[in-house]
Amino acid sequence: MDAIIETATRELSYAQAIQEAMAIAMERDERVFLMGEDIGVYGGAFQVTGDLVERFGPERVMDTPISELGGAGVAVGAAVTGLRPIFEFQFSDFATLAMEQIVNQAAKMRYMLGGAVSVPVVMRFPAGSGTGAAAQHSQSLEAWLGHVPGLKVIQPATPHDAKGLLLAAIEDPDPVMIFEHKLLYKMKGPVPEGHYTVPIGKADVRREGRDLTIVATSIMVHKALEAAETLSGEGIDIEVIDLRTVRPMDRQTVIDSVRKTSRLMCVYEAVKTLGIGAEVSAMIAESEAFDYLDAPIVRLGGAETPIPYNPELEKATVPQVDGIVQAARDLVTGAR
Amino acid sequence: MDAIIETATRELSYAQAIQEAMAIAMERDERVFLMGEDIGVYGGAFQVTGDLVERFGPERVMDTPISELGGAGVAVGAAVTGLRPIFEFQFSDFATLAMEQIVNQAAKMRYMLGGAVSVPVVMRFPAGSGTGAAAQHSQSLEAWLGHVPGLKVIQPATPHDAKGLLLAAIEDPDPVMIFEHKLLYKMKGPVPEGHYTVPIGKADVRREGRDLTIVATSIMVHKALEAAETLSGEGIDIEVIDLRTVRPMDRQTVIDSVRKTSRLMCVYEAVKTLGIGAEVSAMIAESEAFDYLDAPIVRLGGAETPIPYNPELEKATVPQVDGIVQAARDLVTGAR
Amino acid sequence: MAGKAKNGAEKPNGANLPFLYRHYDHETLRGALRKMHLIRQFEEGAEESYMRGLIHGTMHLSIGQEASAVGICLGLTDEDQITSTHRGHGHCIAKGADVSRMFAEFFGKTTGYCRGRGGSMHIADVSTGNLGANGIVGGGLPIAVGAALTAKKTKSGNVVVCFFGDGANNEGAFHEALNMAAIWKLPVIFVCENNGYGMSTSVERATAVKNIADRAAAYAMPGVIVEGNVVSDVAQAMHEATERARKGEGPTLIECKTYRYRGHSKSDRNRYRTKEEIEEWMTERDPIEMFEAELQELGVIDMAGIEAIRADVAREIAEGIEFAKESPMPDVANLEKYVYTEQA
Amino acid sequence: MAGKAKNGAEKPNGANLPFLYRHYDHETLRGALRKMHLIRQFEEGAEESYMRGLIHGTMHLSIGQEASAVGICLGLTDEDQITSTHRGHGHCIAKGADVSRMFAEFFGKTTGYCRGRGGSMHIADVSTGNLGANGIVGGGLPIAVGAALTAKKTKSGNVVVCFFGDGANNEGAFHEALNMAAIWKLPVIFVCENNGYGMSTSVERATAVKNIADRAAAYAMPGVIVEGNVVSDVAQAMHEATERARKGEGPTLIECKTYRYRGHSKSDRNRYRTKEEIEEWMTERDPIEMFEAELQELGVIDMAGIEAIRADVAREIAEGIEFAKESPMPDVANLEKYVYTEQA
Ligand SMILES: Cc1ncc(C[n+]2csc(CCOP(=O)(O)OP(=O)(O)O)c2C)c(N)n1
Ligand SMILES: Cc1ncc(C[n+]2csc(CCOP(=O)(O)OP(=O)(O)O)c2C)c(N)n1
Ligand SMILES: [Mg+2]
Ligand SMILES: [Mg+2]
Repeated sequence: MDAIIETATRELSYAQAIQEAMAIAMERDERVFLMGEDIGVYGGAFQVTGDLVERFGPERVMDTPISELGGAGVAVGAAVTGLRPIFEFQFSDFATLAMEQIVNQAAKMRYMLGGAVSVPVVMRFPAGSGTGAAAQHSQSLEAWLGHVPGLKVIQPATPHDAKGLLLAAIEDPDPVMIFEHKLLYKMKGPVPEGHYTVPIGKADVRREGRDLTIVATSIMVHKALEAAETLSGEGIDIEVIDLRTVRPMDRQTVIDSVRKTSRLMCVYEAVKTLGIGAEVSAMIAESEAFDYLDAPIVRLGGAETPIPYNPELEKATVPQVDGIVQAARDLVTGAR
Repeated sequence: MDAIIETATRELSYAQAIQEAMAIAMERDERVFLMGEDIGVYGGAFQVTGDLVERFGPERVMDTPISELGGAGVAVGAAVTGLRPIFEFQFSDFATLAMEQIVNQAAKMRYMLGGAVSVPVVMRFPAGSGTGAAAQHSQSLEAWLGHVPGLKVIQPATPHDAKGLLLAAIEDPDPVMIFEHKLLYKMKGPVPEGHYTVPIGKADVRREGRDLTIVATSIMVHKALEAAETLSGEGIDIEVIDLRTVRPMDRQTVIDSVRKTSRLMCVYEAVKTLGIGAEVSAMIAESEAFDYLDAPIVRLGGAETPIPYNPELEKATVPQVDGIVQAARDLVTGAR
Repeated sequence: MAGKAKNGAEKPNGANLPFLYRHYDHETLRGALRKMHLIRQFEEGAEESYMRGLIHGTMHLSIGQEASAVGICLGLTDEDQITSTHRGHGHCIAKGADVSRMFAEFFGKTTGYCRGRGGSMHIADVSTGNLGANGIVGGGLPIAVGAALTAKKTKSGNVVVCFFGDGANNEGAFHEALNMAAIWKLPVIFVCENNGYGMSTSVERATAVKNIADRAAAYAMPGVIVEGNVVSDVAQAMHEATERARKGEGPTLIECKTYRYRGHSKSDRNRYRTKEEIEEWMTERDPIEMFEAELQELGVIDMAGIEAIRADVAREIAEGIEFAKESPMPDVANLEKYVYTEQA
Repeated sequence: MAGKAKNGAEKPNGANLPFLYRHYDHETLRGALRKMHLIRQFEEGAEESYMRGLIHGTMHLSIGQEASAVGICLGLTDEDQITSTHRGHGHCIAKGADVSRMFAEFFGKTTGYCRGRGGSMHIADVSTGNLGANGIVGGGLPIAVGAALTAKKTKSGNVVVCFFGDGANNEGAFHEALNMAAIWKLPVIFVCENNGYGMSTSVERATAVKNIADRAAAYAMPGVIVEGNVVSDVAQAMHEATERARKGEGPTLIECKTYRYRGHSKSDRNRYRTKEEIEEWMTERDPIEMFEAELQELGVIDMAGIEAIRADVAREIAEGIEFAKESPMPDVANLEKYVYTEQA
């Protein structure tokens, strides 16, 4: 954890931390404004914008019609002409409607125009399962955007990082996509007051250890830490890396860790195939860390299925602490 | 290569092979029909549907308005109610407009309804760079759809496979997405007459070898074979696997090969990060083949950039034969 | 079901009766009332079960909108199809689904219509022609057009109804779907249930025109505005649209002006509308009360008959909940079943 | 540029002259004609360069559509912005770009507007307010609305013009963009260049209404149909739309009826339209010929003046091609430059 966190005492929820970041940015820079469905008087589907419309007015906390493609495109157009829009998707699943503007326009405009413009837009994606909202409201799609040059893609796991990374994103000249796990919104943690940033592109070693490196993203960071705690009771010492940024990925931090531990496991909620863990694994398997590997690289990802409604099925679809404990133990003890 | 190919003498282009598959399917099954932009009298942007509208009439070779989301959704609706639509995207890049219907509806409908329906739709995506059409007409997006349970995703590399896999796709009860590299359309190869299928989910060992396994997709299969030919002159013996299906991926064929060769390289055109090669690499790194690996797993994928217009830049964006030769040689000789 | 009675109408009181009474016999009309009660009590039962923790996730209740669901589906057969929305319980029941299996679905059980995989947002009963609720606002629009394309291509004579909300009318899918339906003259009826709000955003703030039906002109199709809480008005507009569709003359857009009594979903603080507005709709324009009054006036039913329906519906709901409670949970081992079609 | 002359109009022949002649001075009018020639000759030069292998990829030529590009951009300043389309060379020139740098772009050179990264389909000159052509049909529509939102929020007084084709009007993006522009009363002018076809698909086969402008009603904005090959008609409609936009009264949809002489792109067999149709447009309604006749009639220019313009334009085009030929190719080492903004 950063030094900053140690000194902070105040606790905020993840949602409050995001809200605070947006408020600070709007106060500091009048170009910053928010767009999204029901982010005004409703406060956002997950109450992330909350009462911001009362503080900043409906011109800066703009409710949009239910028009994801158009809304994202308006944000892109506003960004390219000098504003700093933060566009909230009500659920990350609805990014499927706006991929055109995100991928063909926002991500590529600067390149296609040979550097003549920048597109400083921020898009926020409430993501993930665990709310009983079934297959069309529970997806984790960060790997899609991680595959797209021109975008930056982040997945904060703590209130501290949510605020700091969002502030970094708003100040970034390029399009930044933020995947926020819905189950994290209520999680509390220390958050410094005022303005600070967490750098995009830097992973964070959340726990040091020598037997195994676990690279986790978003909510899985917490599950991995819990698993690590359990296993430390068995004398197994796990290093947990919070990847934080999907694109550009922090190769070095992972490589350094694997060189030390000789074992790697990736834990992520998205569908296993072609999820973030595939990239982390491949990145290590082609790196200088390969020679240090003592065991196969294990991935724990989501099941190869849409997210089911039934809560037991839903839980079984994504990695849980028990599964992480088991897989990590097997990997370290060679039972695998 | 399959035995079938050996006996075939007739040559067709890849585009002709696809057209023939569609004609055969339409003749055999009156539920089959085609939808897409300018596939009628224009014959399709790449002349794949060609004159089919003259043979089958405009009711079965339906021009749609420029409405990718709606058009894909109409195909999904027709499929779920008993027809067998084949939907052509004019360029795979326009899938960005239809991800909602592809991913939230086609892929998930059967699951969400507990098995009450099937969605036998086929979607065809002309993909890839090399035509000077720049960033919004040159993407390779198969990894996105490969990440989606409920879909099957294929990438035929030869006229023979294009016909056989397409016929298999049309007969498949579930949604099948076909990525066709535009530069392959004019490539000729032996294609058997009449009806036959190539199984979805099976990779093909295009060339046997003992020093290195190259897993390649689509047009890269041909570049890899060319590289292998070159290196065989240097006494380096390369096995080339044509992955053919992205989802579900044929683990066993790759594992078996790597156990034999002890080295793996993945060659694909899409952006390297989070492309197909990431999955192939990770799949091997977590498999029993891990213990047989003598060297890092190398990926040659597309550069981390949108596809540029300038032809020299464009070429530099994706793997070429020289680069494959070099990387393979380095990997086998340990220079890496 | 109700549709079967279409040709045996009794025409109780002569020709200047509202359409409904000219066209349908008394039994059908009483059946329609029963369905409205069934919807309302289903929603209430679902709400209560949610409060008690028997249902998880979220839910969008259609209390107050029963007339449009029932009025639209009244003349449809099981072969006619609908696509529904996140606020789809009423459509599902109106189309003929069994409330037991709906509750079972909401309870996440294997006996549910979706075997516990779909829940409220994906409730469907394909056997009675409901292709499913949809979690994506506007998601069902092109699918309905595709279903209508099948009807046209196979000359089945079926029509397809596409339910959607006022909020959905600002999605690109709406535009693309209506345009294609129009140019291909497909047998599809677009039914916009305009309850004044998409979540918290009023039609005035989200939509550039006053009436959603005004947009029909952009597709050269008839656009009909109806009092969506009056069964007879809804049914009449629907009847005309159906005739038109079955004759191959193409789609119609029907806008039902209605209102939802409850919040948008289970997480609504209701800050965007006034108590007075809600009160007014509930007391002045309740679809069930208005229909009951009309039926009584025309001698189709009396108070005792109404009470009997209510009681019978209450029993059916209670039984449905019981069935759902007692049904088994899915086996986690089957997690990946139904992703792909099982092949022989 | 031309716009600067707006207030110095000479009003040559009294009040019942067409708008253009009342509003702009002779020099501006001659400048407009010159731009039309510049566009036509640019397209011809590009076409020839393509045939000779100097340009690769594909291209969409706007020959025949010069009046709409020039008539629309005539009154705009460099601060007013446009979004353009795949058929965007004319827009780019009309807005003030330098043809040398455009040719350089098509030749893939570093001196090109996009440093060789964009080519024809992404041609842009941000310095004169062109935010770029777009490879995605309809892709520029919401972006233009976003630019107009910036204009409104910053009270810049600028307007934004969004060019798009008849084919684009069936994209969902059209619907979403026009709706948002209308509800927020943004200073954006939607200019549909209806050339009768989206690639091979005629408006009749693709669009449910006869005129694209008919759809303006669905967004409660004015929808204006103009003879798109008549500069004066285009400029007048545009002038009114601009006034409206600058006054904060919101968007307008202008439909310019026009025609493209060439095939859709470089791979068109032209099977979907007749020779006669093409002939008729070329001989009866050529925008440049009509404008020249008008200008001569009104004494704005004589034949010698026209010849001088043509020759001067020919020289500019030849110089532009020469510049492009001689410019350097990008260095492959810079492949990944411009993906992200270089930070200090
Ligand atoms: C594409 C999409 N965007 C947003 C949402 C979130 N959402 C669910 S229902 C709803 C409001 C829909 O309004 P309307 O169409 O009027 O239907 P109503 O809820 O009033 O019945 C919203 C915004 C969604 N499910 N899908
Ligand atoms: C989203 C999308 N769909 C399809 C295409 C392929 N395409 C390019 S131009 C075009 C026709 C566009 O027609 P219209 O809007 O009328 O413009 P015009 O070419 O007539 O100027 C098509 C189908 C595309 N570039 N983008
Ligand atoms: Mg509503
Ligand atoms: Mg056109």
